[in-house]
Amino acid sequence: MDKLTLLWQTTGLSAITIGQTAMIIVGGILLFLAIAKKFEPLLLLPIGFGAILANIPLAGLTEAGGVLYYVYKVGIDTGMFPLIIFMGVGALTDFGPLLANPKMMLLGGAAQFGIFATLFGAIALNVVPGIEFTMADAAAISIIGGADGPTAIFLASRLAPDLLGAIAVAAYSYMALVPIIQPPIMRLLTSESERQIKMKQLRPVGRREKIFFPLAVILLTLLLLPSATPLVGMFCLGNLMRESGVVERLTKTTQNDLINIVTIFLGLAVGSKLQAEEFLSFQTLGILVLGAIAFAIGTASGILMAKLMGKFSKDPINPLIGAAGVSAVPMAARVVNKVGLDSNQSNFLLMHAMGPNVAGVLGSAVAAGILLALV
Amino acid sequence: MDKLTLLWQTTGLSAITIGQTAMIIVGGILLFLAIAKKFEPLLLLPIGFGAILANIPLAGLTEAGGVLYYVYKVGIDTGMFPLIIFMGVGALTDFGPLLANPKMMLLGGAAQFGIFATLFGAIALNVVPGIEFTMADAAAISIIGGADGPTAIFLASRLAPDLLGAIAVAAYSYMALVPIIQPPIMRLLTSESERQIKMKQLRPVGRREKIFFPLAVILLTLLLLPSATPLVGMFCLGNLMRESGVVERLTKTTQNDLINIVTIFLGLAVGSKLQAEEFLSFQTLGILVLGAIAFAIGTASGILMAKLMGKFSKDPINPLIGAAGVSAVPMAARVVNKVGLDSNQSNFLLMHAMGPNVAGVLGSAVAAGILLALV
Amino acid sequence: MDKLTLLWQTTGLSAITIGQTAMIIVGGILLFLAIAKKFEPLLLLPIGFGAILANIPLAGLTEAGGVLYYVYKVGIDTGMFPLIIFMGVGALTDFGPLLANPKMMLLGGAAQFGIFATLFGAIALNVVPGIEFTMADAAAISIIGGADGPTAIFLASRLAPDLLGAIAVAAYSYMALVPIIQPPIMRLLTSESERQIKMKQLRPVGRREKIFFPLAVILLTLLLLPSATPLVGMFCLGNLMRESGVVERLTKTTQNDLINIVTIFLGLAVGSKLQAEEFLSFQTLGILVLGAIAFAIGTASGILMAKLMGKFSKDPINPLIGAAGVSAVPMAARVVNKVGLDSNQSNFLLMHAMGPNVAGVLGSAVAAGILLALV
Amino acid sequence: MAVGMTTVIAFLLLLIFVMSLMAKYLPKGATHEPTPRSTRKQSKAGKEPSDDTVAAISAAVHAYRTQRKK
Amino acid sequence: MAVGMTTVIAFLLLLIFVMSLMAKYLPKGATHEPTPRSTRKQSKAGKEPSDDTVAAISAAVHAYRTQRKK
Amino acid sequence: MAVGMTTVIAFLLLLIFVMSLMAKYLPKGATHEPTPRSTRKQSKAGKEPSDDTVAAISAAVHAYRTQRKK
Ligand code: NA
Ligand code: NA
Ligand code: NA
Repeated sequence: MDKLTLLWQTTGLSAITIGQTAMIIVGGILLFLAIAKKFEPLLLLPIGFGAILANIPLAGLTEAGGVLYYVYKVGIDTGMFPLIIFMGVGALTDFGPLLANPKMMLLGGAAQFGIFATLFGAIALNVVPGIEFTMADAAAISIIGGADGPTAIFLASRLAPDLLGAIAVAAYSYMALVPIIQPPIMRLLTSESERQIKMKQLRPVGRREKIFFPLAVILLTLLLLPSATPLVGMFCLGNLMRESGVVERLTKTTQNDLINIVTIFLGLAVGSKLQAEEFLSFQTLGILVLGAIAFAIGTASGILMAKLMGKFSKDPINPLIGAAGVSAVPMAARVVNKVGLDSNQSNFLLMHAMGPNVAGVLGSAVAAGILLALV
Repeated sequence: MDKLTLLWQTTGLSAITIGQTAMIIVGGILLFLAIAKKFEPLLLLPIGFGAILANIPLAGLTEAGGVLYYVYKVGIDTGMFPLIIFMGVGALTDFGPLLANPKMMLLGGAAQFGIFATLFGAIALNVVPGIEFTMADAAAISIIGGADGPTAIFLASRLAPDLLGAIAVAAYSYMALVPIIQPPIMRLLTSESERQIKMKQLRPVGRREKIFFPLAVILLTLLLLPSATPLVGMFCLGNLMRESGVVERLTKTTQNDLINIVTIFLGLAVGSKLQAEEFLSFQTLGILVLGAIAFAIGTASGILMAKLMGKFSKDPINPLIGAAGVSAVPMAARVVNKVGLDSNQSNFLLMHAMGPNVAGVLGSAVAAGILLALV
Repeated sequence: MDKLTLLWQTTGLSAITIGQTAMIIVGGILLFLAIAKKFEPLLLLPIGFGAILANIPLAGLTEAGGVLYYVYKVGIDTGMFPLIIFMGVGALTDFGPLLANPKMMLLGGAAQFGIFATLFGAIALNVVPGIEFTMADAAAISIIGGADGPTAIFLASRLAPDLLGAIAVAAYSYMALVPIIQPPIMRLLTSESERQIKMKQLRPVGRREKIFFPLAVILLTLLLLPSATPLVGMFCLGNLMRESGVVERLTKTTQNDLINIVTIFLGLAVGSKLQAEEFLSFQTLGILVLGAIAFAIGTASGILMAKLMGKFSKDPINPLIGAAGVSAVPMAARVVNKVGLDSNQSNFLLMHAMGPNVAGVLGSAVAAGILLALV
Repeated sequence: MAVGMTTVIAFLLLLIFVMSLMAKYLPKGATHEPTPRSTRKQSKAGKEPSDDTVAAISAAVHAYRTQRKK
Repeated sequence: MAVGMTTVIAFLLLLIFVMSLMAKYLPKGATHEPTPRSTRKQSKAGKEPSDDTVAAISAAVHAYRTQRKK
Repeated sequence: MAVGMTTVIAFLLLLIFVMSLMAKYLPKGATHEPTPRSTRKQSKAGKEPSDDTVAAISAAVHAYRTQRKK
């Protein structure tokens, strides 16, 4: 009898808490979104599975010596995983469309307004009982509006590790929801005739411009915003490897196996922060709400900036492309293309939207640097 | 003259011990088995080479600061290497044949009887002078009967790091010897007519069953056997990535470059435990003998269980497939196929044997969890 | 106003030193050499970019917690990165041409004379005010003459971490400059008729010889020069994987993704040592000068040894191939081929030069072991 | 030993039960299957021959031998 | 907030300025381009369709539809 | 310096000696070589096909030829 009791005490059933059960269900929901709905599966599948592993009673996978503990310590505590991913994103990014039309950079800047507006919102939320966000917390939350996963994880790991799980989940979820969140805002803020505007074809961009661009970006960043250099630096390294054309084999590995390996473990490490004690709180609800707001404001300010620029530009600008300024590459640009086609069957905005889209990646990395410097 | 003496003292010849010489020869034998005999070369080649490196006099490759020291600390002390390999194995495993005939799971369970029988045997061996196995040692040794390399290494690293070298070598050697060890036992325990039994063709298995299977396994494991969740969890993650079909690029990297990189260093790290002081003892002899016994008992109990199940089953069961329950994927299943063909030229048992075979992998991971919980 | 001052103080412009500016320019020069001149771009691109990142004011990327700090600690402080690269080089090296003509090994030895001559030179340089090289420093510098990147980085990380940046940059730069540095020396030391000498075709080499060769090398090394076993051991492991033919998938990963991943981070880590305080000194100038001398002496002694061997050999030996003994695989062999073709349009020396070339890799690894043992 | 072996078997019996439930109640999704299956095959291609292949080939060899005897 | 947003915009304006300079003063090197572009395309092959591809296909589809209506 | 250089040369001379021995006494394995060489080639293209596959394919080729002769 005594032996049976002992045996029973080694089971998870005897020790599982309601919180852990809830978080395992949350993990299951993330897996459902990843597999059945194809919402950013590359990240949400490992995150969801990590959430399940992190909430196993008695197994201690997130405690010293556990597999998730090591993965988090090595990859996120050091900041290395998001930085390596960012290098990979740099190696995958073609700045051609932006270089062909530099003004588009402004749209990638305007869309970051969502970040700074949310910063205020997060501080304001402190009036809600049960929610207590420090300035650092608020900054980490607001970066969700940047719609860039690795940037969000990097900033959260520096400023608010306790909120990292919720922030990363929110960031990737909203990035996956771009096709649902953005179109209504786009239609609300533009008229049918605006959506039909055709833009001038982009000029071809020389190889040298593409090589010098990452160098120019890192130089300006180190001179003006050194706190942004970890993110921007790794991004520019990846892009320089790509555009230089002399290290093809390194570029290929960076774009494929390296980014894949790191993605798996980054996902697991993020999932390891989805523990009941930390995730199940009003704060998480606040983060999800704030993230959605940041995202919507970013989309709107991108569109409005595009309308403003259209007023002063001699070449026509379709305001829809402003929505792509939030990053979420390449999903946001594809959504712009689709909404544009709905209004005009022969209006292909994809390449025009790629400019603001990649500018948005830089924009949010810069914004992250500013937050790191100010907080 | 003095200078020459000094020079002489920097040579390995001046310092090498008989034990080191013996271990270098052992390393050479492992390389011979790997290269000339093709015995599990992916593991035995790095293990054999690691054994040579670990026994170099004066070089201190296994001491703090040495290359083998770091590889062991990072990969095995943390348990990460066997767990990553297990994730890769999960990504390579198709549970279709098992899902088509769930009863086969029992064969993968029965074959683990070798593990628990050997547990007793190891404790009993303590009567031999010069051998002293603790309960933890005995548990780590008995897992050799599971015929699963990463599981054996993981358990040994938790329970008996000193014996890890001998245990890993025994596990991989016996896995390689499956075509030699198993057929006599199979022929002994079955009649010619039993070996000729043809089995019903397997039903096709739907995609959803394959996706839900790893999830069901991890849920049951976390509720009932949380101590098995590191191994089972990583295995299920790999299998879920594979079957979900939405993270193809992660799956491919896991099945190829990730598992390859880790295999090289896992082999070196295991080899680093083949040092003279630890390996050259009666204990190692005991481990080798016990491993062989565990293996033979596992094979036998798998076959006997298959015979028993055949008695009660409405569909015929060829008892040979029980032998595949020891794991050693896919070698054991191929041996079953071959022995079956020897008795009946038109009887292809391969797919039928794959069910017990993959069940054996789960079975030994579960057994490892039980050993971790009980010891 | 006060706020603006604060903002200004967060910029890099406010804090950048002249030294940092200079080093960023140095980084830019390395990038120029890598991209525009294609000088060893696989290494010089990440090194150059790393140099820029390492000299960003206020960002602290090389201080505890910074990305370059971690990369250096994990990869170079432990010696792991150069050793893994060396394993990859082993997996890429075909010793066939050397096995077909073992005497060529002597040329790979003679070319290491540059190393030991420079050792004296470095000690002698101490008379110059502002330069102070210890014995360990001198040994680390002299290895530049070995014309082998990973060997130089490994030795420098053991003996003179402060000089590592300058030594690695010098080693890779001179390796890239082989087509410019070597031909004048080759023409100076050989007559036109010597350069026209045709050599006998190489015999085919059996598979077993190729398998036994790395084993013979590691055995001799461990018996006689155990201090060389980290480098030689990893090299032989890579070569054995390649030649054994039984671990194809490990070999492929080692030759590609593993070596690529490590190359990126090795480059960054080396770049992180190009900090103003350490690099901008007379010592660096001394290192560059000594490296060039070591390189030239190595080339010359290889050629002279080839001439000497030609006197006593029954088969004719073209003295040009001695220049390939410095390593710098396969560049040096290609240069030999080209210079040979200049003298005789139908004289293809490439395969003949590959023998001394791969011998040079072993030669400098052995020399590194001797330096480690003696210093 | 008895405890360990019993636990293994009990656990696996439970798994068998769950698998049977899955086989019964999970919609088969026959239409969905072709795509993922083909992707999977591709990802396999280039690794060791899938067991289906081995089985198919063995069958072919057998058929060939049978024919030849006639 | 104002400071942050202003800084972002100011920084990006500067980048725009630099990009315009680059577009103006960097030699175009038209002859050099073909090789790297082709290599780059290969390295992309096997990943998601490049946006050029997507754009080209959309355009083709449109052209086809237009034609059909006639 | 003298010690170092002498050691390098001595070590390499020893290696040369061992290599000459290997060249002399190692069986060339001419008969053995084809098989491993062929495996290596195949195993490069998408890893090793099992021997069953090779056997099956040879059989198939033979069957085809036999049939054609009729
Ligand atoms: Na953004
Ligand atoms: Na097993
Ligand atoms: Na050399």
